[in-house]
Amino acid sequence: MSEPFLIGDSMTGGYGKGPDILHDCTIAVNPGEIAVIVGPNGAGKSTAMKAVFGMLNVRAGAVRLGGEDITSLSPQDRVIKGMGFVPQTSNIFTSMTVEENLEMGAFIRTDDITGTMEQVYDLFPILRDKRNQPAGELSGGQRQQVAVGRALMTQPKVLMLDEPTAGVSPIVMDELFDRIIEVARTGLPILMVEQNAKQALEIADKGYVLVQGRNAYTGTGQELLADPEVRKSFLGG
Amino acid sequence: MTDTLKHSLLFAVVAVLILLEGLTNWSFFSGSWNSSLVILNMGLISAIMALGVNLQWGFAGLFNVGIMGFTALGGLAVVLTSTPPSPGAWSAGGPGVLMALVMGALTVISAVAATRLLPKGGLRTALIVAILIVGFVIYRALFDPSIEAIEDINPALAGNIGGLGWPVLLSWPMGGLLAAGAAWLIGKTALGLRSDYLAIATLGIAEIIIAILKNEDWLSRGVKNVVGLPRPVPYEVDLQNDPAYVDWFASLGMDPVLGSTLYVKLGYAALFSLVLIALLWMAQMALKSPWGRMMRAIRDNEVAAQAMGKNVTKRHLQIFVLGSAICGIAGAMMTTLDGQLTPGTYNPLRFTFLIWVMVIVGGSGNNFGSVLGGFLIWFLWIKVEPMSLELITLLTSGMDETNMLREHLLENAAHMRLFTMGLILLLVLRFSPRGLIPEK
Amino acid sequence: MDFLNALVAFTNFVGVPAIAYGSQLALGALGVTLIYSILRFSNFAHGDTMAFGTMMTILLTWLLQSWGVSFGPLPTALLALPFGIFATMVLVLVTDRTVYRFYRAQKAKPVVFVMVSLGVMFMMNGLVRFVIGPGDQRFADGERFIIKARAFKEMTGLREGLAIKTSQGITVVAAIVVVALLFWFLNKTRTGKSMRAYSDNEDLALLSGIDPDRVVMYTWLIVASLATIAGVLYGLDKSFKPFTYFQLLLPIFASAIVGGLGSPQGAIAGGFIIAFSEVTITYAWKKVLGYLMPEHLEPDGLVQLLSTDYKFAVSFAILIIVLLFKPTGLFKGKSV
Amino acid sequence: MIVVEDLHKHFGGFHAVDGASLEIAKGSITGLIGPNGAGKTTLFNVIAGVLSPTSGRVTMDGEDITGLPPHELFHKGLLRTFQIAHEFSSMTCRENLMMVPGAQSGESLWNTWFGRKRIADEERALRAKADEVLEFLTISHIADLRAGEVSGGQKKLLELGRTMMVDAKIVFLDEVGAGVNRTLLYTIADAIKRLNEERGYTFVVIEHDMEFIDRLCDPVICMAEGKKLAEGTLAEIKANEQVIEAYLGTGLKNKDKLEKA
Amino acid sequence: GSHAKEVKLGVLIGFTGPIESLTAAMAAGSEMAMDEVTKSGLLLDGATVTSVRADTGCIDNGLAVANGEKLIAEGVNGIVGGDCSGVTGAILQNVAIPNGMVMVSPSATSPGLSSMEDNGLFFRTSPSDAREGQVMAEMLQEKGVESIALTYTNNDYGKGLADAIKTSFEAVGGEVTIVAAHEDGKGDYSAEVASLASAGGDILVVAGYLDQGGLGIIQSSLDSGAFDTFGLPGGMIGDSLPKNVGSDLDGSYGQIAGSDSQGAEIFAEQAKALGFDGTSAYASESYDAAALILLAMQAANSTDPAEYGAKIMDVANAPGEVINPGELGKALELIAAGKDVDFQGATGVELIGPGESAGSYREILVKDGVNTTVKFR
Ligand SMILES: Nc1ncnc2c1ncn2[C@@H]1O[C@H](COP(=O)(O)OP(=O)(O)OP(=O)(O)O)[C@@H](O)[C@H]1O
Ligand SMILES: Nc1ncnc2c1ncn2[C@@H]1O[C@H](COP(=O)(O)OP(=O)(O)OP(=O)(O)O)[C@@H](O)[C@H]1O
Ligand SMILES: [Mg+2]
Ligand SMILES: [Mg+2]
Repeated sequence: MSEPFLIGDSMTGGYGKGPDILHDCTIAVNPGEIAVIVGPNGAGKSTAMKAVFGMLNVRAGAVRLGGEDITSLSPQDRVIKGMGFVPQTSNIFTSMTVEENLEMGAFIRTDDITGTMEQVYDLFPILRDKRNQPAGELSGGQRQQVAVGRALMTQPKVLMLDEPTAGVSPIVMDELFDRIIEVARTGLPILMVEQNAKQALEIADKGYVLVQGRNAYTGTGQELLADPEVRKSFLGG
Repeated sequence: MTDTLKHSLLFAVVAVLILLEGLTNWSFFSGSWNSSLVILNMGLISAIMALGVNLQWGFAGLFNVGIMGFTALGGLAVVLTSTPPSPGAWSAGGPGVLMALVMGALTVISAVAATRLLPKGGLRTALIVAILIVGFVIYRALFDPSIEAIEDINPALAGNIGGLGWPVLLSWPMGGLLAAGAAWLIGKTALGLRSDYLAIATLGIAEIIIAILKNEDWLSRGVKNVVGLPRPVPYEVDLQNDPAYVDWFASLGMDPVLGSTLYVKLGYAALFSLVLIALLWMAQMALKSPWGRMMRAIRDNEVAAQAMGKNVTKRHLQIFVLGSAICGIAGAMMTTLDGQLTPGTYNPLRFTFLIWVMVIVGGSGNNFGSVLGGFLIWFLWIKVEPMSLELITLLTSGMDETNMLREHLLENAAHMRLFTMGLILLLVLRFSPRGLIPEK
Repeated sequence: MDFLNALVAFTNFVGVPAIAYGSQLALGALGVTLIYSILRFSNFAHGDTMAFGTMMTILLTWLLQSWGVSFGPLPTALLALPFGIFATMVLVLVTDRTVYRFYRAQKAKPVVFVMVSLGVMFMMNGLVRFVIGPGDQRFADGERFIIKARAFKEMTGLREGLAIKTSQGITVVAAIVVVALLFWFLNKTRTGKSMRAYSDNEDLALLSGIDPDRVVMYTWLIVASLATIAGVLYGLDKSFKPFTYFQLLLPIFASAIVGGLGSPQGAIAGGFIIAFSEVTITYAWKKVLGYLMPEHLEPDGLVQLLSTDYKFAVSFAILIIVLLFKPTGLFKGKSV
Repeated sequence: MIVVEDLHKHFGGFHAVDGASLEIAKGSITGLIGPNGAGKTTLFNVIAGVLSPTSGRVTMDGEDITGLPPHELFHKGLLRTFQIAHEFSSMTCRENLMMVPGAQSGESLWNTWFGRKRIADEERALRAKADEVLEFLTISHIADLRAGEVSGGQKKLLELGRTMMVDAKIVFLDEVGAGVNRTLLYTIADAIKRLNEERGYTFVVIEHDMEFIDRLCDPVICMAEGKKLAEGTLAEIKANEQVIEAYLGTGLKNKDKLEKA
Repeated sequence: GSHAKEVKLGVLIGFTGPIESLTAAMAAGSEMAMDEVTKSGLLLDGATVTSVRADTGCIDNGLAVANGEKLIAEGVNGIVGGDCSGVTGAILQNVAIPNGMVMVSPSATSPGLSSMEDNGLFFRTSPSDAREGQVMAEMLQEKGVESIALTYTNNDYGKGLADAIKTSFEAVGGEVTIVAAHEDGKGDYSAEVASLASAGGDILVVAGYLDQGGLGIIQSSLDSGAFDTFGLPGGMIGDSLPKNVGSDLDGSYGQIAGSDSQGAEIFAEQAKALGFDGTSAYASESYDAAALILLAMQAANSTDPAEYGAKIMDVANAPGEVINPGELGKALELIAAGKDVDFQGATGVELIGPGESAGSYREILVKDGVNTTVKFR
């Protein structure tokens, strides 16, 4: 098998000078694919995402994008390389309006962004109503929508989402997943962490189960869903 | 190296610095025990102030930049407690002043009551404004003639109401009480404010307190200063004239002047140390208890602390009052040490921000840290001037005696003091941004 | 007629000076507020940054004057201003590199930044005094007045005169222009928006591809310009003395806070509130009332609410009252 | 037990809670669902005293508790968790729990100086209790870490753990599940059930995970646009047209695309 | 006798802080006296006098006391200082008196200091407020001024002087429309000028410092047309004021301590040669302070404060030959020869009572942009 488009290869690392949180952890995604990371709380899922995005020290292993080693690039250089990321927490600009949040998502773009913005508003109609409201005044689920919308505005080459559906209502979750599928089918690789694991694995091409910073199980979404051990321990039976 | 060892070493370093000041006149040290003790004494007072600020900031996250005000109130307490009453002043204006103050308090109380009790609306506003105006006019009518009467009594040397004539040591707790009272009032009104807003509000209140001290001559003699305050220790001159002491000093191998000056300073040092140790013990016990835990919780997240049943407002008020009281005590001690109240000397740089530097450099949230910071920064504050002279001499050692730059630098050595102070501050913060003894 | 006299007297002694002073405070407060909102700390070195910028401008002004260059009726200092701004920019950028950047990387608490800025303040303090000395420097030249009190009296036949100094005129004009530019920059340009984004959520700004170093640099550049302009205008209107500039820090902070930290509108409103409260509350209304009241009702006293000793205390009292009703300032400022 | 009568909360011109009326029965576990922005969190905040209502009334056991500050409500036995975790970030996870119980004698300054023996005894008991809760939440290993440095889900668990430190009468849980691993979440559900059955806690639970709601809640209240939209068993709610339209939806539309891949 | 060949004088004033802009000239003034003495080679068989500078911060008692101790440790034989009254009191009580050190302050005027038990160790060369108030009132009356507005710098000097002027002027039947304080070191004086203007008065008397708030007040008053004539007490007299304000100041008048011995002019001239402004406030007092100490040493034939302290009054006052600035060598010679001197110095020094200065005043009129002496009072 050829090298995946984006791969965090055998990453080991932790925060600052603290202990290692990731141990030889590998995560990869290919164009058009949806890769989902699941695992217990504190397993290191977010940490793995941050490691791929260059927000913490990778002490061993490498991150490669389209074959190029980007391990030493800074996060904003990775953005310029076409990576988009929605972190798990504090993922919006609270003092800026919804629309400005979206504009900031498109910060590195120089072309016309109105089209993309319309698409985002179509996806999350509530945001259109609240476009001139400071994002900090939105409800939890609405904030989540802004965060995803912001990442979509980048028109990235690879999209990384850390629990995009945490706290959104079922209907919005379905829509989000719909949209993620659509986006993926345009050829964009999508890497996401999910606790709504069953739904996520259903749409996933590839699934990773992380436990204590290590790859515990890897397989297609369906394989993982079918594995009784995985179901019982991580997906809530 | 364990942390405890490292921290003990830091204290040892400061102790050695202060000792060297007395032992040797090498480099920037002066080799005078008197000088060493002067630094130690103000260091003790600074440490107490830093402890008070640490209580507020380190424990509870209250950004109080009004330390100067509480220190000054402590100073005022010394005058009001320990000086004898001015002859005639009470009969001249005392009752009038008291009545005016009562009137003022009544005005404020009735305005507050009106705000609380009446329904919102134009009528209420009008009534409140009316109460305030009428109250103010009556207050001034009572107040102005009384203070004039007081200030007219021997204005060059007195002109103030004087004090109670109690022993000066009593004025330290009184300073604490006075500061606590003011802090209570301030806390009741301003503690709803956060971070820098609270800071500037307290700064403003401190400026107001100083303005009162500077301008209300009947109370504090204003900018004319109150000099010659009583002391808790003997006067050097008396010791020098007391044969028993002179003999004793001689038996220790000291001349009377040196002996007496050291004796007095040691006396102060002992008193101040007692206060510091007591307060440090109390603060340390409090910090390590559930009370301290609750305070840290409040500091970290007020909303959550409130949801967990902690009365944030009350606790904030409590710690604000306590911390301010400590600053008040330190202020009283300082005024006692100076032997005079000089309202004109209170300025925020010296009495507020320097204390903050002590807390931050020492390590906020850690009582020992702030005590260390108190000593260290005070030592530097005094010693950077000779240090910067040394520095300049060193830097310009290659230059000619009459080199323009060199002369200019030497000429400006005093300004280089601030420069060096800044440099040292930056260096310390660079190498330990969380303070020398950080919070665990 | 008496009404006009009262109006002119009031304008001359309260209106004009307070507007000029208010503009100067507003410009200073804008710098403070920008640093607060983007770099998230109260910069105590701002007063001394102003002093530094002014000093550099003065030095060049002297040079220009010695060459015989002048700016017609306007002060020569305006010609030297760009140079002063440039020098200040260099200074603050160097300071940022050598000092603040470290703490940003450490994600130090705001209060640590405040203490660090205190250290920077001490150093700038020393630097300025070292170069130009602690004394009073005057560098205003050109036409001193737009209109003089005496000329005004002759012109209008009123008993009261109205004087407007050139420096006051320039101050107000400059304040308006600078503020308009700043607003446009922050709200309409990409860089401006990226600065606001950074000020909101640093990590997320990073994820949006915003270069934090650039944002920080732009902030300092703007702050340097604001500080220098404010300092020079103040110096032209009054005089330059390092200690005075250091003392300015208090009213400037008061202005920024009363308006709401981090809010440019607030900084401007705050500047005027502080300036007007200083001048009006301790104003003796005797003269104005003397014109307005009928003869027999004319006041004998000064009709002064509080004596001028309390002018600072009063402006702080007003500040506190405002904060009691609006705990984060008039324009809903931030708090870190 | 809790009665909310015609509650309004307006932000400027926006009516976040717009005339909500509902009753929470004693001993029940009531589920509160509704679209994002329906006003659920705002409703909690008003009941818990964090926000003051624009109008309306909240009573608890017949006593008017409208506008009481949170700390007083806590002492009346009303606890809540936060949707966005509010941990005490510089304290260890264990301390986060130990600080919860009210009326600790060590919270009086006097006792910290002169009642150290009593404090020590109390602390021992508290510590044991906290460790028990951590154990239960499967996070014993983070007991000594600073709460600011644990994972998002772990913070949510702490949030829940705090309510388990005292004997509450009623607990409001705002999306404890968001970001929590499902297996653990369902264990938590069991725990909630146990607390409810054994200790008689009343719960009000906001959650978007229907399986969780299903395990626990009866009745379920659905809010929309600041008002109560429907109330009943989950099955009834699920069948409600309006609820489906506003909240539940009808599943993925792009299922087909999955197959194609 | 066998004296140490080095005499050390401490110069303990506020090189930083609110009056930092004055202290450079003050230090230069006192050091000028020291140099003059050293150069003469006549003090105690050719002793050299060196100056040891130390900072009080003007408003920092702690720093001032610590630096006072430092001076003692360095073995100074006398102290010129402190400057601001607050720190002066603190140094006096905590350093000078306990150590028996003579201290001559060039600028502290607080009457409170006079009342202190100073064991004959404390002196000052700055004039007394009460006397200056009388002089000013007299002058105002002669000029036909009926009402004045009065502003003072809010410290003990300003306050004391303002009190004295008000009392004296009202005693001669004048009206004081307003007494308003101003703070030094703040640039904006609109509020003060607004109130002063509103109160009105024939002239505005500014009891402040010429390069501090006083200047700001005058400038602001002129600019807004509030007043055009000013009464200028000692702190406002100096070359820099007319220079800074310009021709608008012409016609204003005031007084400064000084006798008709031309001391002030001589001092100013010599200062100019040395490159500092001798008319800066308290520069001349500082010269006199240092000179007094040195002359007293000569008179006592000792550098021990306990011995020469008592001689300070002798050398300062009549009888004896009048000594002007630049004549210290002559004075030392006279004293060595057992003759009396009457040191006039740059300010016409005359010490009364417990070490306070009194004496004659020069009436100054600002004419064509310079201060001119009209007569002596
Ligand atoms: N401080 C505020 N200012 C203005 N509007 C606000 C504020 N807080 C909340 N809102 C608005 O009130 C509405 C209800 O918010 P709330 O947080 O109660 O929703 P919710 O039901 O909890 O949603 P979610 O399930 O997404 O958490 C939202 O539309 C939000 O935009
Ligand atoms: N900022 C940080 N500093 C130090 N340690 C951290 C930090 N953030 C997380 N950790 C530690 O790293 C481990 C993994 O955290 P991470 O956030 O990656 O978990 P996660 O798998 O995303 O969990 P969750 O599902 O709860 O979000 C946790 O044990 C946590 O204690
Ligand atoms: Mg995570
Ligand atoms: Mg919610």
